[in-house]
Order: sequence, then structure tokens, then C-alpha cells
Amino acid sequence: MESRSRSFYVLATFFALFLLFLYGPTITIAILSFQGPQGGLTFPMNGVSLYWFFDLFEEQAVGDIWGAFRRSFGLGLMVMVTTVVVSVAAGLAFRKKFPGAGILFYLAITSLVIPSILISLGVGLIFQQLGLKIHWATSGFGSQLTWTLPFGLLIMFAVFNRFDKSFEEAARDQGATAWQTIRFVILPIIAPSLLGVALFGFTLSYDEFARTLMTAGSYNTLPLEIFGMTTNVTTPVIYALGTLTTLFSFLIIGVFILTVFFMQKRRSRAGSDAGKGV
Amino acid sequence: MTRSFTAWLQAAPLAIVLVGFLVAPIIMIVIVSFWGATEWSIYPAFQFDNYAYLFSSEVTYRVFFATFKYAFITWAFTLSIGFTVAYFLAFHVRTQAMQIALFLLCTIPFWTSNIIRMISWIPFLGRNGIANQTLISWGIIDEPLEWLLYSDFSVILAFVHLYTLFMVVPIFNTMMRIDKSLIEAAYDNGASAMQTLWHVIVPLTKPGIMIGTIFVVTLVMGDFITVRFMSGSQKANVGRLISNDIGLLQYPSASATAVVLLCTVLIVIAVLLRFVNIRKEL
Amino acid sequence: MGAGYDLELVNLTKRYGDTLAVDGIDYHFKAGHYVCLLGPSGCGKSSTLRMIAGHESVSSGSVVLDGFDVSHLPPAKRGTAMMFQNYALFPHLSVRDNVAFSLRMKGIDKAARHKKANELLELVDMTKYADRLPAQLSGGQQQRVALARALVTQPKILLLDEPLSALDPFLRIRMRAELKKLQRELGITFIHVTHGQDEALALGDELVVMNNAVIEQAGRARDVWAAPRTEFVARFMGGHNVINLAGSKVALRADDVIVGQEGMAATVSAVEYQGGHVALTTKTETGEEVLALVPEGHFFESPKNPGDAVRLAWDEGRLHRLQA
Amino acid sequence: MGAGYDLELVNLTKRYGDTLAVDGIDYHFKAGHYVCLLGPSGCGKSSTLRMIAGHESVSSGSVVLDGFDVSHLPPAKRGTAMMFQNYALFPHLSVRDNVAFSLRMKGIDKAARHKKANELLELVDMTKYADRLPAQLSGGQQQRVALARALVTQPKILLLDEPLSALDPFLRIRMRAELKKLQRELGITFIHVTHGQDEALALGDELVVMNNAVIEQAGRARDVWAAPRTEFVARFMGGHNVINLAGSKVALRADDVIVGQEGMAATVSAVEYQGGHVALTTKTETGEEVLALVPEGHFFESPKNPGDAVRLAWDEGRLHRLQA
Amino acid sequence: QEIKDITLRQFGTGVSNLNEVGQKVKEDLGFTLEMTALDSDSVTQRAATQPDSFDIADIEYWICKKVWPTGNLQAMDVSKIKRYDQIVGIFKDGKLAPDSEIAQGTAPHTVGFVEGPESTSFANEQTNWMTLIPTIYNADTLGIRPDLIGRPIESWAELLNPEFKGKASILDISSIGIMDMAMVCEAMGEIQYADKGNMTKEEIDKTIAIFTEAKRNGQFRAFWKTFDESVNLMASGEVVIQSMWSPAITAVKSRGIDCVYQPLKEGYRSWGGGIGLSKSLTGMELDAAYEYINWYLDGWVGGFLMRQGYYSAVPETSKEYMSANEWGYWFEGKEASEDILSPFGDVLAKSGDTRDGGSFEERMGSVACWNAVMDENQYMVRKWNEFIAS
Ligand SMILES: Nc1ncnc2c1ncn2[C@@H]1O[C@H](COP(=O)(O)OP(=O)(O)OP(=O)(O)O)[C@@H](O)[C@H]1O
Ligand SMILES: Nc1ncnc2c1ncn2[C@@H]1O[C@H](COP(=O)(O)OP(=O)(O)OP(=O)(O)O)[C@@H](O)[C@H]1O
Ligand SMILES: [Mg+2]
Ligand SMILES: [Mg+2]
Repeated sequence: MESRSRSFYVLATFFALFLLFLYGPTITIAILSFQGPQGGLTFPMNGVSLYWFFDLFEEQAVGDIWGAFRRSFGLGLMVMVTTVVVSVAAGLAFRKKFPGAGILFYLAITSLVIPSILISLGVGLIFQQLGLKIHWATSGFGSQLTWTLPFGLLIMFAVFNRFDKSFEEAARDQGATAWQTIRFVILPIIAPSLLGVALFGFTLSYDEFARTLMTAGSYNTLPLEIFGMTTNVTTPVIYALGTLTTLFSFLIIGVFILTVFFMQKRRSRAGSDAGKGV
Repeated sequence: MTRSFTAWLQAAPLAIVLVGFLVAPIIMIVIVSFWGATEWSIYPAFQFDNYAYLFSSEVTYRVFFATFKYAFITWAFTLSIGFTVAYFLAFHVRTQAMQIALFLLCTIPFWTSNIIRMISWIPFLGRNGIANQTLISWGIIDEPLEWLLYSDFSVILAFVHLYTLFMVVPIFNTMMRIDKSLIEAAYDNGASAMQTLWHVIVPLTKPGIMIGTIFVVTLVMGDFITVRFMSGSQKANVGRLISNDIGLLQYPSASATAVVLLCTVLIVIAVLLRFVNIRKEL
Repeated sequence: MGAGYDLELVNLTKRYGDTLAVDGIDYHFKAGHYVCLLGPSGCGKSSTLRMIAGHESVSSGSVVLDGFDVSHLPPAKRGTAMMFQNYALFPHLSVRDNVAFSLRMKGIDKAARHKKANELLELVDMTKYADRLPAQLSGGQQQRVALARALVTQPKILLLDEPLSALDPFLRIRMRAELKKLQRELGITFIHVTHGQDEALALGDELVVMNNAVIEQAGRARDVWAAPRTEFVARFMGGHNVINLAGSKVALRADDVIVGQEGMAATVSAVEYQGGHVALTTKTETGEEVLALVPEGHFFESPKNPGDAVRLAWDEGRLHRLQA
Repeated sequence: MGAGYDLELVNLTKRYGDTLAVDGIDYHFKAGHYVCLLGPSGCGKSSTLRMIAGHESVSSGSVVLDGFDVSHLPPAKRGTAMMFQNYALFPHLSVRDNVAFSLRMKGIDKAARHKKANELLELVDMTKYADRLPAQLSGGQQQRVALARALVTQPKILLLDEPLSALDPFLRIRMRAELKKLQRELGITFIHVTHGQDEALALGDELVVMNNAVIEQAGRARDVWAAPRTEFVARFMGGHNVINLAGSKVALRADDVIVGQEGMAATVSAVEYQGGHVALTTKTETGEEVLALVPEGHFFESPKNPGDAVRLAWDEGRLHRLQA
Repeated sequence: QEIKDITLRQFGTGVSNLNEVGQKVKEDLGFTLEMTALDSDSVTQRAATQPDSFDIADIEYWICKKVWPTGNLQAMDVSKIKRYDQIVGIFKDGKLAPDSEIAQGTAPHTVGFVEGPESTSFANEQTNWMTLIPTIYNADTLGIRPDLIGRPIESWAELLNPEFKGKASILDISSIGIMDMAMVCEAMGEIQYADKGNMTKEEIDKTIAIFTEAKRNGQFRAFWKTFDESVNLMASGEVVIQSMWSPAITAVKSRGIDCVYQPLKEGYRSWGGGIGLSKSLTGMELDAAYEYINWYLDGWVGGFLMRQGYYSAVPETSKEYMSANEWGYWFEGKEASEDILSPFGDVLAKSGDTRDGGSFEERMGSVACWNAVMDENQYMVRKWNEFIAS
């Protein structure tokens, strides 16, 4: 192998430190979640056990972790599906010129950059003034969409910027209707990116805090529950929960990556002559 | 005609969501910012009291200043770290598989809960936390460092921790699209590594830097929770001001502050957007 | 797959905003011919082809196929099929499914459409790759699949937009032979856009040379080559000199220029070896550039170098007056 | 800009992991020549060129320039300059600043470097575009800027990696004339990578034909063309037939094949019009393909169509035995 | 509809919104009680603005002062409260014993009654209509880490003692925090308040100014918003002296860390909580709610809460659910005869320990003021916001 320059080693060290910085705290709480039954929220460790993980599955003094988890999971799925559908549709729309496209685009950007607390505040106020009941599945759902949709839309822009229009023309040439073109050509080709949008939609929702804070109503989502726990819970059970949710996030990413991997694998069963002459 | 009609149909769901959950709330906030409040309720009115109070209070200016300070310092750190990391990944890692693997490694924390990531720092930085204990056991310090936690330091540390990724991703993305032959051309023309970095790579990475900046600046300016947690409620930024007001049911006052914050953020973003065409850069 | 239809372009015009891409052209493509559309970049070749295919709307004029104005029909209803420059094979479908795509759109059942697709793959000799994905094929193989896919709709006219430009030179020559052979076997009209005149000459029964949004000259390949009508065509087709003689411009084939002891005095300015021939670029005393294509054997009897003085002569009968 | 240096490659080898991209080649490039490096895709041309330029490390062997081993010097210290396939102009700098880039890196002040840049822009006739950005130039214009930028360092050797492949055929021919002219004026060595044999023949004083990581044949352009040493070279250079005669392979130039009344019986399988000539592909009774290049005038006296029976003859003296 | 199909939604702070209570309700009464725990700001907000989101509000008395006028709650018929007579006097006439002095602030009895079911203003004396049924209450003071301080602490003024620079904390709930501040300022002799529970603008300004100064000087390590934050601050040693709530002390102790709920010479700041009924409760749900209230006063909850250090509104009934040792330790201020355990099994006190501050009478008898809402509340809130932001 060829030798590396000195700057490589400097930068590689920097990168390693960066990773340590990124992961260090998470690893810290992962370790702390194995505190013994008498352990507290800080070092030193007071024995090592799985006590707090088991404790997590018992009823807590306050709150309802598993209910919150179920709600977050459900909400995540709702947001995921909506984000995929709406951003694909909007992405398709933005490929054509239509009056108002500019305004809509800047609205989406605004939606991305607006401080979350404003959405929370505004949506809360509207529901309150209209006498509607705030609920995670209505006001919470809508508020989260203002965060996931712009992301989805930007990804769709990236996807369609790279999408070769001649695929569509070929489909039209082959007699496909507009709908068939979308169904049989565009969607399958962009499917891997859609998985990405779905992953974004789900995790952004699953971890969303600020926009849900004032729009979730009586029932907490998981991040709100965790937030509540940071103020209500004085035991490492919260670290156990943190460790588990982190693992859960990894699981979700893992599932998505595997899906993409198998999709590609399935495609490349036969051999390949790519790059060869004839 | 039918073409733009289908386009409208396809854009409609997005438009509906944005109108319902972005435009309407903003309008509502603007309206309410002129209302009056009692201790427990708000009543329609048209008065400038909220703004008058906001602009007359010295605290407002201090808090806005603090908000900009956090945004700026965080920006400076995330940019230098993010750029360096992206640079390493894009130009020093040779195989693409390795690049993607390392890049994913960087992005994984993004997918986990921000709150968890934030509170993870507390056992680390506390008076008897790992950092202090380690430093003491190494003999570097005798007394625990107080400023590690519940200080500007810890707030910015948490921001940098949470948001550096938002720099790494767009910068890495633009860097990956720089034609490698441009770098070779620079070497061929006698540029040193530093000169290549400064005269070729940095100018060509500007769009990515801008996009990252937009993310980091808006996230930090809109934050209210990190500051509360990491400063032990001791420091304030505009977001906290709003959230305190909300907590105390002072919606009109919160709305007035929110309107000012929104304008500030939008102006900053508008300025940044002049330097980059987001749609083209994706 | 029966014979082709006659295709007529009537005052066909394409405007993009202020740009006039195709400026009212008229042309009659006779059935069963291999026609090459050529011209420099931006002259409107692709726009013309895409209007015929129906992928670009017609600004004015019409496309008449077999006597019917098809200008406003969707692409699939015209009896034309298009082969795209980068082939536009659907990356998520196997070779067989790519070819069977149009049949699937029509709702034909799986067995029937696979049977049909297999026939076409047989035709282009790709049967054994039927289960691969396009990304697993080489450029030449992809091209054959694209052909099969275009032909499955039994078009009367096949439209090809620079079908060979993605291939390397070696492969390009092989594939053009295959295209020609296929066209001859099927007997349908091929309209092939290219900007290489060697490709056009090699393939086209008929050439249509475009420039600046209009047709400069059209006709049998040999006629266009032998008798370019304008200076542009003469220069574009290559191998011709355009000389000012007595106030009017004439064309003279480079291989008709005799380099010898007598004739017009000139100085050699460049020598390009071209295998069987050597191309001598010379400058006459009046400052005109004249290219002489000298057979190799002849040249190396008395080699010339840039700067050498030579004399140029030609048979007056080979001069060919150009339109202004 | 003085004359070039001699460049010698000694047992030059490049390995990428398990791939052997360049396999111990030796070659001596004489100063002031225009050398074309050609060969099929993947044969190692670019790797060789990039090792000379210093953009790729040498796995073993050395690059000796003017007697010094430069294998381990950085690109800018070698006295070579490189022109990239896609030109690699800095998109954020104006044409002038692109050309002046290397001077700026050296810390030369603005006035001086602009003066120098203007001189080079003058040389390539691009003065009036000095303030444009690269994206505002056509392909040919970009190429000239890239040339000017490469030449501003006063290299002894200019390395060009497929400099013409991004241009359309019309422009390609124009630009190759300009390249040749410039090389002659400057008198420095040009090493030009291409995979088009016509381009190589037209430009190169010397050709180096590579295949499978080694040099198959090198020498004066005419020598390589007239006397291909191996079957690969004969086929790759084109215009040659490789025929099995009495158990050994011989090369026969296509323009030496006489199509007439006597000789070997064959069937025409394809006819390609090529301007001055017609290329007749025929199949002999033993199944060998023989290409005959018939002068146009001669061909049209008795035109042939695919399927016609013909007889092929040649002068035995023109046969040329190939190495196994 | 059957009783077991009924679901009542209760919300409140984490202090008393314990899932165990819900479970016990299901066991004893058969219907479902859903518990939502929130921080105290959210509690006020929900009670005042989202009447549809709850059936039962578990709020503090001073919050009641804010919430009652919104009309979101309904008055309770005293005649349906079986143990009304046994409720401690503090919640009825304000006096623990007939000779007690009524402390400053929003004393519970002042907001405990209304004239009639539709009335939105409070009655001055006991009537047939109660606003809240008292549940738990306590007397608060400063918590300290004696092991880290190493000397006796006697006065509220110690909170701002520069000795504890960077190691003090105060709670960030304006209406409670301002009272703690007032206790401190008064103890320091800086300000003499007419009524700490109802300060004038000048008093507010002065109080906040003193604390702002201290904050700038780095006196505080952090502020806390819920009692468990205070636990973490104390337990991790970040803070050695701070305003604190009783169960927080208990929680710190249960980790084996020495922590004292220090009685101070100026007296306690007290608070009381109670449950109120949503206006929208009618029919069977309302009946169930009354049933719940009566059950609440029956003693099981009281015992459960008292064993964490709170007091119950009807102490006698709770006694039945506590051991003699527990009763003696928690209520009577006696030495523990054996280890005192929390309801969750943690050891809170060793045999031989006595409760900080002594018996019920000693502690509740030295209340200096009650948590309150002032007339200048909005002004105070703004000032508080500025203090936090400064
Ligand atoms: N979609 C479009 N919008 C605007 N102008 C266009 C569009 N497509 C083509 N043009 C312009 O129309 C003219 C003709 O374009 P066309 O693509 O037909 O040329 P072409 O002959 O195919 O060129 P090339 O050989 O480069 O493919 C050009 O000037 C081009 O810039
Ligand atoms: N960076 C690299 N890593 C691994 N293998 C490489 C790399 N660059 C080139 N190769 C391999 O080395 C061999 C020679 O490549 P090279 O680019 O020199 O060929 P080339 O003759 O320039 O081909 P082309 O005409 O396609 O440009 C090829 O097999 C190629 O796949
Ligand atoms: Mg075109
Ligand atoms: Mg190459």
C-alpha cells in the first residue's frame, strides 16, 4: 500500500476525536444504565446490573413509558407515510412549472427554518381559539409535518435533479399513460430514495420534541415522556430508557439499510458485462 | 393548462399542510401579539403594549445578543469541525465504500433522540463527572472545574455536539461533487496543499457551507431547551424567553417576542440565501 | 413487421421562447429508407426528431404520417418509436421486462408478452441476457436491448437520436453495421440523428443536412457528398475545398487535388497522416487554404514538410460551383 | 519556451491492489516530438500519463526526465504540465485568473501575472474572453484556456489525456489542427492519450500502441500503420484485414484488396459509403471476413449490394506476416 | 353504563400523580383513573385553558386562585364529603390550633370556599361549596448537605452567603420562587414586607435586584423546575444548599447521601394541594368522582403520601395505614424505633433518627407564609423572567 501524508494522520486523528465526541456521551449513559439498584445518575458506578432495564418494564411511579412509545411509534408511522406521499407528489409538481411554485418553495424553506417553538405556540393558539382539542394525532401530527415535509421535499429535489427525463419519455413512447409512467417507471426507479425519505420522516417524528411540546395534548409522545422523566425521575431508569431508544433507532436504521441492501442484491443476481465491449 | 392543473393537484397536499400548520399559526401569532392577557387567559385587543414592553426592556436586547452570540460561536465551531471532518472524508479517504461507511458512522447519532444526547453530557461534565475526575486523576487540576457544566461552555458544547452534523452533511455533499481533476490541476499548477485548500476547495465548497450555516444558525436561534438544560436554567436566549412566557400563560407577550424572533431569523436566512441556490445545490 | 409509412414534415417549426430551433422545414421521408439527419450542434436535429416522435410539441406546421396529421397524437399513437441517446432502459426492470414494457402497459398477460419479448431479444441476439438488469450490460448490449424495446411496438418508423455517441470508436463501427443490417431486414424507415458525417455517409441511404434550424441539403448520400450545394455543406461534409475562383465559390474534392510540379504555387502548412492517405494542408499565394488528400504511396515518394513549396493542380471538370 | 527534454520510462509499473494497470514498460520519448499514446479502454494509457505527470505514484520503475529520476517529485516540480480530459478549469475563476493561477500560487503580483496570462491568452487567441467564467465558454474555447493554463508554467513536456474527446467531430478536427500547430511552434514534447486511431495517426509523429498494460508496438506513425507487428495492432489500427493463410496470420490493407473478376470467391455482407471510398465487407467461403476499400469511382462503375458474389484478389507482396 | 367502564382523567404534578394511586382506585372502586404528570406551569396552563382535557385537576391552592375565575372547575357539595369534619383546620378556617396565627400568602382556606355552585369569587368563610378537596400539603424550607457544609445552618439568609458561591440553587417557578426569595431577603434584613404573599412593585423590584446581583456574582449553580431536578443537583454534589421539597430530601437520603431539610428560625414556606372537578363532569362520572374523593380521604392515600414525608388532609385516617413506628416518626416527630422505609422499599431513615423539624404541630405551626398569587402577579412574572434571563 502507498504511504500516507502526514496531514492524513493529523486529520484521521481529528476525525477519531470527533467520533469520540459524538459517541462519548451516549456511551457514558449506556454504561450508567447498567448501574446497580442503588446507583444514581452520575458516576461512580454503584455495582453493575440490568436492574434498571427490568425496572423500565415495570410500572413507573409517574407517567406511562410504553403508552408513550406506542403513540410515538404510531405517530412516526403516520408521519412517515404522509411525508413520503406528500413529498413525492410535491416533488413531481415542482418538476413542472406552475403558478405559485416559487411561493410554495419559500414557504417550505420557511417551514424548515422557523423556530420550532413558534409552530408549537401558533398551532396551540389556533386550536385553543377555535375550541379544538389538541391531540398528538391531530395538532401534533400537523406540527411534525411542518418539519418532515420540507426535508422530504428537499430530498425529492435532490432525487429529481438526478432523474433522467428520458425514462419518462421512453415510457410515454411505449404507450404508458401519465399515471402508468409514475406507477411503473418513476416510483420504482426512485424507490431507494423513498426509503430514505421514509427513514427521515419516521425518525424526525420519533425524536421530535419542540414542535410536539405544546401540541400533543393529554398524552405524551416518547420524547415528551423522556423530557418529563428528566424532571421527574431521579434514577438511572432514564438512562436505561435512553439506551433502549438509541438501540431502537439503530434497529430502525439497520432495517432500512438491510432493505436497501437486499433490494440491490436482488437486482444483481445475474452476472455483469458492464464496462465491457460488446 | 392541464399540465399546471396536475401540478397544482400534486402540490396541493403540501400547500394545505403548510397553510394550515405554518401560515395560519404565524398569522395567529401575529394577531395574538397585539392581544392582552390576564393571568390565566388572553383577550382580543389591539394594543402595542407587548411590543412596547419588549423593546423597552433592556433584558430583551441582552437576550437577543445572547442568542446571536450562541448562534455565532456555535456556527464557528460547527463550521471548523464540520469542514475538517468533511474534508477528511472527501479527500483523504480513498475508497468510496470507506467514505460511505465513515460518513454513516457520523450520521448515526443524528437518528437518536436529541434530549437523550443532551442529558448524556450531564454525568460527563458535572462537578464529580468523568471529565473532572479524569483531569484530577491525571493531576492536571486540583479542584474540579466548575465551568464545565451549567455555563456558556456547556451550552455551546451541547449545541456543537447536536448540530455539527448539519454542517458535515452538506459540506461533504458539495465536496464529493468537486471534480478530483480540479485538485490535480491545482497541484499541477504548483499549488501547495494549503493553497489548494484555500484557493480551490473552499471557494467550491461555499454552497455546502451556506446550507450548513442556514441549518445551524436557525436551529440554534430557535432553540429553547438546550439552553435551559445545559445552563441549569441560568442562561437565556430568545427561545427560552418565549417558552417562559408560554409557561406563565403570557401568550401575547410570547407572541410578540416570537414575531420579532421570526423576523430576525427570516432576515438572516434571506441574506444567506442570496449566496446559494438551494434547489440547484441538492 | 411490414414496410414503413411515408412521413412528411410540412412547414414544421419549433420555438423555445425566443429561440427558433426548427424554422419551418418541409421534407418527405420515403418509406423503408435509412435517413441520417446531420448537422452541427444546436442546429435543430433533436428538436425535429422529437417533434416527429411526439415528445416535443409542434409550434406550427405539421407532421404527416401515411397521410394523417399526427402532430397532436401522443407518442405511442403515432406508429413511431424512439431510441434514446443513453438508451433510457428502465434500470429496475430486467432486459425481458424492459422489452415487454409496452405490452404490459396495454394489459397483455405475462405469458404472451414474455413470448413476444423473447422473439425480439432473439432478433437482436440478446436472448441469453434476458434476466439481467440494464446496469449489468455493456454499452453495446444495452443498445441492442433499447432497439428491441423500440421495435416491440411494431413501429413503422424508428427514430434514433445519436444512438452511437455513447460508445467508444471501436464499438461504434461494429454497432453501426448492426443497425444497418437490422434496418435492411425489417424494411422500416430509420431516422437517425448524428453529428458525425462519416457515420451519416456509412449508414444513410439518404442524408438530410441541417444548419441553423433549416435543411441545407438533402438527398442520396452519394449525391450530397459528390455535389454539396452550399459552402456550409461542402465544409461540413469534410474532404472538400472551398475555393474562390473568379469571384464565385467552387468546391473541389481534396482527393482531386494533384500535388506536383505544375499548377498554382502554395506552401504546405500542415501534414496529417491518415493511414491510406496523407492530408496536406497548403496555403496558396492568395491566402486560401487548400487541402490535398494524397495517396500514401505517392506522398512518400517525395515527402513534404510544413513550409515546403508545392504546386497544386486539378482537373477543371472536377470543380463544382456552389450556391451563394 | 525552449525545446523539450528527453523523457525515459524505465520498467514503469503501476498496481492498483490486484490490478496491474501498467506492467513494467520501457520507452524513450525524444524531445520535441508529438507522441500519441493509444490503445483500447483500460489498457493503462491514463495510468502511464498520470505517473509521468506525478498525479499517480509509481509502483515500481522510474520516470527519468532529462537524466534525472523525477518519480518522486511533486507534479509542479517536474517540468511537465497536464491538460485534463474535461479541462478541469476552476469554475469560480475567470479565464484570466485560471491562466494566472500558477503564478498566483508562486506569489507573483497581480499586474505581472495578468500580463503573463494575457500573453498566453493571445497565443491561443482567447484574449477577448479573458473575463468570462469557464461555464460561459464553448467546449473548444474551454480547451484553449486549458492549454493556455498548462503552458503558462513553461513546461518541457505537455501531457494531454484525451483532450479532444469532449468535442463534437467537427470541432475535434479543427482543434487537432490547432494542437499540432501549437506543438510545432513551441517545439516541446506533447504526449497525447487517445483511443481514436485516426486522431493518433493525424497528430502523432510517433505512436505508442498499448494493450493489456504493455506496449504492443511503438514507432513512427507511418511505420505502425504500414507494418503492424501483431494481430492486435493490425485490428486496432483499422483498415487492415487479418487473414489466416497457410496456418499463419497475415495482415492485408483493405485498400490493397482488389474486387474484380478473379481471385477468391466471397459474398458481400455490408456496404458502407465513406466519401471517397466504399467499404465492402465480404465473407469468403472459408468464413473469413475480408474488408475491401474500393475507390468510389471504381465502385460505382459496378455497384455491389449485400448478398452479391464477388471475387477478391491482392498482390502477394502486400501481405505482411504477423507475430503470433 | 357500568362503573368499571368509567374512566376519569386526572392530571397534576409528579408529586401526587402516582400510578399506584390509579391502580389502587381500580382495585377498590372499580373504575379507571388515568394519571398524567406535568410540570407546575403546565398544570396551571391546562387547568386554566383546556377544561376538556381532564376530569379531575390535582392542583395547588394558589393555582386555584388563578384557575377558579375561568369557570373551568365546579364547586363541590360539602354534604357529599363524608369526612369533611375531620379535615385539618388549616383548610377550613386557616388555623391549625384555635390560637394559631394565620400566615401570610394565599392561605388555603381563603380560596377554599365559594358562595354557591355558580359563584366565581371566593367566600370569606366556610360554606357548603368547596373549590378543592385538600389532599396533601407540607412545610418547605431549605435543604442542605451537612456533610459538605460542616456547620449548622439556621437562617434563610444563608442561601446568599458567599461561602456557598456556585453551590446554591433556587427553584424556577416564579410564584414559589419569589416567596423563597422574600424569606431570604427578610432574613438578611434587607427588606421588610407588609405581606410577602402580596408584594408591591417596589418590593418585587428590590427582591429581584438582590437576587440578580447574587446571580451575576455566580452564587447559583443552577435553577430547578421540578423537585427531581433538585434531587439530582443535591445528590451529585453540584449544590449544597437550595430551596427544596420534602420528597426530594427523601429521595436524596434514599441513596445513602446525607441531606437535611433544615428547620430555620424564620419559619417555613408552606403549600397545599387539592383536587378539583372539571365543570364538564356530570352524571355517573361525577358520582364516581365524589366516590374517589371520599376514598382519597379514607386514609390509604394519606398513609401512602405521609410515608414519603407529606401530610394528609385527614391525618387520623392515615394512621390506620401506617405502622406505629412510621406514625411516630413522620407525624409525631418521635425517634424511629426501627428503619423507616419508603412505600417503594427504600430506607429513608435509620432506627434512632428523628424527622427534621419535628412533629406535625411544630412544623405546620411555624409556617411563615403560604405559596401565593399576588395582585401584581403579571408584573412579578415579567420581573422573574428578566431575572432568569439576566
Ligand atoms: N428545452 C429547450 N429549451 C430552450 N431551448 C432549447 C431547448 N431544447 C433545445 N433548445 C435550443 O434549440 C436549439 C436546437 O436544439 P436541438 O437540441 O434540436 O439541437 P441539436 O441539433 O440536437 O444539437 P446537438 O447536436 O447538440 O444535440 C438550440 O439552440 C438549443 O439551445
Ligand atoms: N484509481 C484506480 N483504482 C483501481 N483501479 C484503477 C484505478 N485507475 C485505473 N484503474 C484500473 O487500471 C487499469 C488501467 O486504467 P487506465 O485508466 O490507465 O486505462 P485507460 O487506458 O486510460 O482507459 P480509458 O481509455 O478507458 O481511459 C484499468 O483496468 C482500470 O480499471
Ligand atoms: Mg441533439
Ligand atoms: Mg484514460
